[in-house]
Amino acid sequence: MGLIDLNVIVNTIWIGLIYSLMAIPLTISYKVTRVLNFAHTSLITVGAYVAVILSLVYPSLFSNIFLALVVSFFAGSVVAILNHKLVYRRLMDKEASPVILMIASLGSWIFLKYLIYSIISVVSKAIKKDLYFAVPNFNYTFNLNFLGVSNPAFAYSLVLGLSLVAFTFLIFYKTSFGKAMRAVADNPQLAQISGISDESVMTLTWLLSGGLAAVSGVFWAMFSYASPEFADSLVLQVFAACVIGGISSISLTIFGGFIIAGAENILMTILYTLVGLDLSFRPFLSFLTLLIVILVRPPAGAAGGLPYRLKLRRRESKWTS
Amino acid sequence: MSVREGSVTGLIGPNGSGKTTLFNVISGFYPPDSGEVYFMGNKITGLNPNEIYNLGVIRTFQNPRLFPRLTVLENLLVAAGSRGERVTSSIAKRNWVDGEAKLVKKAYEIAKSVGLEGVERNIASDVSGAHMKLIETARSLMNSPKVLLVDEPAAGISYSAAKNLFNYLLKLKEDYGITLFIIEHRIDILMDYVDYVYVLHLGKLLSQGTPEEVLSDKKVREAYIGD
Amino acid sequence: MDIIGFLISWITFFSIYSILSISLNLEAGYTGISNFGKAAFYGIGAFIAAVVSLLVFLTLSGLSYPLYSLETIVAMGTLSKQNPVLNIIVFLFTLTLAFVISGVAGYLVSYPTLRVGPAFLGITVLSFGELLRIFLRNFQPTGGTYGLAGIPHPFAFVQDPTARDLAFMLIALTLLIAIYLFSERLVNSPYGRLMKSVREDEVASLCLGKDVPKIKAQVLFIGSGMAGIAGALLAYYMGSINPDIFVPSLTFEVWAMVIFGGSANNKGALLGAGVITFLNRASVVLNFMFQNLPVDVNYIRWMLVGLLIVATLLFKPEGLIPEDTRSSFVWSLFGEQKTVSFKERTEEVRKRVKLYVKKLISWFMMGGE
Amino acid sequence: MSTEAKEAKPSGGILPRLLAAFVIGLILGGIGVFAVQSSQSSAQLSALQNKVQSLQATVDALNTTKVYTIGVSFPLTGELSDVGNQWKTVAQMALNDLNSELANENVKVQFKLVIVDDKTQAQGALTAVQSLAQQGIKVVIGPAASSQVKAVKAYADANKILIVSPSSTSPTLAIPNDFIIRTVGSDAVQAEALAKLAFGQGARNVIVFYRDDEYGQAFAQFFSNVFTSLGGKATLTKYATGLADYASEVAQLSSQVKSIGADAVVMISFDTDGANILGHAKDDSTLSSVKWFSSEGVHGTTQLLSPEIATFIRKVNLLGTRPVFKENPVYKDFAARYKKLTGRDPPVFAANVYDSIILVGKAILLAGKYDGEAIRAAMFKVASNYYGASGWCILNDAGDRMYQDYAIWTVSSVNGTYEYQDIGSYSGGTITWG
Repeated sequence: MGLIDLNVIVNTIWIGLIYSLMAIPLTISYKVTRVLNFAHTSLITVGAYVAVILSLVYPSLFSNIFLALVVSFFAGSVVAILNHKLVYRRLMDKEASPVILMIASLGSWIFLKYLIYSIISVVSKAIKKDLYFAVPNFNYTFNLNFLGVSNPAFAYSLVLGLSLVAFTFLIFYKTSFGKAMRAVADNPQLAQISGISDESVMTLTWLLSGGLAAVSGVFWAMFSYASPEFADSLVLQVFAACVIGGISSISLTIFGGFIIAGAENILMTILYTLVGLDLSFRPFLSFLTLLIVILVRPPAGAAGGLPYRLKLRRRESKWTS
Repeated sequence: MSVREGSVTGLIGPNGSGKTTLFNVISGFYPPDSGEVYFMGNKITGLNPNEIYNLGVIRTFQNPRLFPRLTVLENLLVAAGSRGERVTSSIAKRNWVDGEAKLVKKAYEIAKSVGLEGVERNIASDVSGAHMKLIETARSLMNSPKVLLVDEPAAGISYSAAKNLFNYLLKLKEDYGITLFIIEHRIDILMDYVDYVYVLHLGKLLSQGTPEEVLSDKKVREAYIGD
Repeated sequence: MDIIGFLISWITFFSIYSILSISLNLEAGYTGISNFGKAAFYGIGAFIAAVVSLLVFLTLSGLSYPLYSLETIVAMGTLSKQNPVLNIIVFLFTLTLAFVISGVAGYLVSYPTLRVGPAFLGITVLSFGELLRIFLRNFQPTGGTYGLAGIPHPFAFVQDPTARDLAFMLIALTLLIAIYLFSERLVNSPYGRLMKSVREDEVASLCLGKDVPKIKAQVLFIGSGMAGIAGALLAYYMGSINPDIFVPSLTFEVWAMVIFGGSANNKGALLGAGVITFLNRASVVLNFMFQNLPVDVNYIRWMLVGLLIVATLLFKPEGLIPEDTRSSFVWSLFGEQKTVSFKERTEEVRKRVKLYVKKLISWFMMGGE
Repeated sequence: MSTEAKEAKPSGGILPRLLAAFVIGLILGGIGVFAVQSSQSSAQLSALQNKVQSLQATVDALNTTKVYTIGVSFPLTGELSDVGNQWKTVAQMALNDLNSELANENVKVQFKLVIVDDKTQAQGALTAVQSLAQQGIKVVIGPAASSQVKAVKAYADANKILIVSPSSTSPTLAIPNDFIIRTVGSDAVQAEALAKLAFGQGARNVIVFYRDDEYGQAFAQFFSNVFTSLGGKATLTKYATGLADYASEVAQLSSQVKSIGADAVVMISFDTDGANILGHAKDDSTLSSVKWFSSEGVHGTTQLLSPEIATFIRKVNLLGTRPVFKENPVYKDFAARYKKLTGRDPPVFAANVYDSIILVGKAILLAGKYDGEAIRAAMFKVASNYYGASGWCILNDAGDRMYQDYAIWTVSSVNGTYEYQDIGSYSGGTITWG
């Protein structure tokens, strides 16, 4: 393929995979708990930093990716569950509306963000290493040659990432916990009646989604680097991926992740080589894609109120007239 | 099928026979798969619900769609459509105060007569289910309708309450010449009031005629015993 | 410390943010339009003000520098002090222009409300804002990443800086009051009832003969227009703007203000804006009190802001001043507005204060032991 | 639970009222104070001030140590948080040096820093500077980005707060007699140096890959002007700032290098983005086969010393320019101490931050009184004969650094480990190696 460079394709796959991994937990937690969780970004950052710091401080032990992944998974889960128990649960008990929950998550996002800042400022003083821009110190024991591109980090991300996605699907569709989650997601009251404890399901959900978010952060650190801000500058793309998936279906969310990654890489390349569009328009393209997807084909659950959905065409003509 | 002006027409049929769907189609809620809807000679198929409403064809919902966080009174007033509902005129109070006062008085009267006395000031989500039904009906009367599509007004309210609700509806019909088109499960009550009845079954028109004819029709019996 | 200076700068920003939060409150709080693109309309207003005012001044004095160039900034330094009348006229003109153009933008953006449901409108409008921002970054005529500087302050001719800022503060405050009164009128009129009905159940509202899309479009027009005014004020106050001021996080801040203060309640919007802007500024005192801590005091500051939001919501899930449906004008018609006489109010407040003081004292006692 | 909420309701109403009362009180109080103050006639006021000053003088006479506070507005969070936090350390270093020096010469004056975070935002910078000024501070070091400096300019000029930015290089801020002093030279000269360097290294058809902000835009523009005048061909390609990663940009870059057959890439970046770009470029065969040149932005980041990137740098022989005076002992000493303290090389503009603080301190001493205008005047005097970590700090009449020599830096291996090295210098328009 003359037009599209191989690196572009690799980037698309790699970034798309990471976007999906970041977006899936957001979708899951929203589906089950109805919280549009802004603190999600903090979870991602926490995960990335736990892995990075451990691999820098105890290289003997945590230069092993799997160990680092496991630890940061649980770190993320703990933070998420604490956040749920201390904030969301109490608000839900007070019958707070979803928007209130969202703003609360905004609050805990701000808090966690600067907590992370404080922690890494202290740690980086202590270990005399720059943590504001840090790459994990993993040793990659195996490598695979993909499309003639051999990059161990990519190999690891691909294998581990895909297996994680599979693992999520397994949990979500094959285990009783997954069934319970979906039941609560579809209809909390009914689930309650049928004896599924709302609270335990939510806790487990946070455990899962918090952990996944954290792990996705580690993947990002492997791909690029960890900084206190990277998750914030990714959050809009991640939200976009979720929205394309209608914040309801996992597979569609993955699709959305790759769509966004594709827009940022492949579409960018095409426009750049054909039209000479400036590279600084890259974020522009991802949002443009999102808008087009939403407006042309409203994803499941995103469609408008009943009368509009039923009478789209005529309504538009009315509108333009 | 047609509804004569000034008549009280009943629409009965077992569950799932498409009564409410018919109302939805008439009130512009769903587009019809086939066929047309005419109102006073001109076609209203495919108009928007709000346009049809403003023509005077007003429907109520089987399970009430109130505005939960508004008061009962406000729920009624929204339906009335006062002058102050235009941005421009809403700013200057004098534009709408008098009209508003009238409407409030009217709202109180209607509330009183349908048996909502004393709850006008409550938040709509706090009142009982029976009251919600009544609000739903009362709301439809606020904007002096021409045709009233009433969807199970008596469901879930006491016999006596249902009785005088129907009496009131009839009185309205006499006073303002409203045409009534009523879905009702409680045929026992309904039959005393309607002067023409349609029976739907599985989306098909099963039978029609005066109450006596319909009740004596055995197809109807089968249908009802059938389910 | 300089109390007056603090108050002037704070009240100016308070006014700007309150205008934003009130406008968002009209959209989100009363009509249920989750507008996450506030920053965009804010930005449109700011850029309209900057571009138009600069263009007017340059063309009137027959200069034709690019708007962002050094020459322009230097030239504006002198030009802005020459003709008081011109300054004021341009200021007022651009304010109106900002209102109209941002409003129209809002009206057009209301198109997606037909296609996507409430849940997804937010991200749609947000991405619209981002598109606009990235475009402006790359659009050289309006400065691109250089942004625009040398925007003529309406009172540039006033010598004493304090007086100048005070004058500007008063203007901003006046606009805020006007906008506040306007929206109070709006939401307590039948139109306000209509907005609420759309928020509660847009389908039912439609079936009661209300043209829901039109209402939404109108509200977005008004709200965005207000945001535009706020943007223009910001541009004139800072004297320079660039696209990166108008990032989504700004929108989130305004949202926090509204919900924190209590949505569907203009007083709440005011309070929210007041508290959060006040915290952002006043908390700098901490930097003076605590030097070289192990953790940077700035981080602690921002953490406290986050904590406060969460804590307040836990303490009052419906915001500081919750919505009060019965305060609507209708009740006064039949003398049924549940107003307590001023005396009772004060009495009540006094009791509460007493109670709180008692609590506080006892709490300190506990702490002392 | 819900009942709880209901119970909470009545008691809840108080908080807003208290707050509202508080706010109103503040406003009224403020207005009152203002009224009182303005009501006094200026004569009385000045008389009072004179009295105060004389008293102050007597107080000074009783040799009590006088403490001046210097404000600092740094990006401790946000896009530039990485450098911001390192500058913080540098600032502390400078402060200690200044104070100890004063103590040795037993001058009864000490300085104190108040560092406020501006979140790398324009509005944040304005808030920070205003809050500092309202605490009676007349000199503020920072903010970092030109957009931020612009945001505070109007306020600073009006209220005579001296802004000393160590890193704002935008040409649109070279404004005479305003209250903004920039202790960093315009990039015009550095661009010239880089252009001559690139041309001298045999590059003829280069791609200028620059960050899309004022710094990058100006630098790239200057560079291409000089480079084309030298007879080379420069293609400008900008990338968006504030992204989390630049892999796709790098991919584009490599395809562009292929398509136009460029023989060199000139990277005008800051630190994190620059390091990230090199990190991805190292995996790209095309980009590994062309020459690389860089501005000062990425100099000092630890990532460039990591074996993978360092080998890449050696392979493409990346050469960069950075503002530093040749054979500058002060800088060497400073760099060594910084490395000892933090275990890494000083980041971009660290020397300028250091000198800014020393300069401001000396200027305040010279001015003798803590007043924006006086300090501004003194700054020019002090700077005119001060040779600091960043060399001669002489300011031109726009309040920007007038002279700047540049070093040519690269990363090379010194007995096993990789280190930054200056292998040449540029001064007076000519490059001298070694």
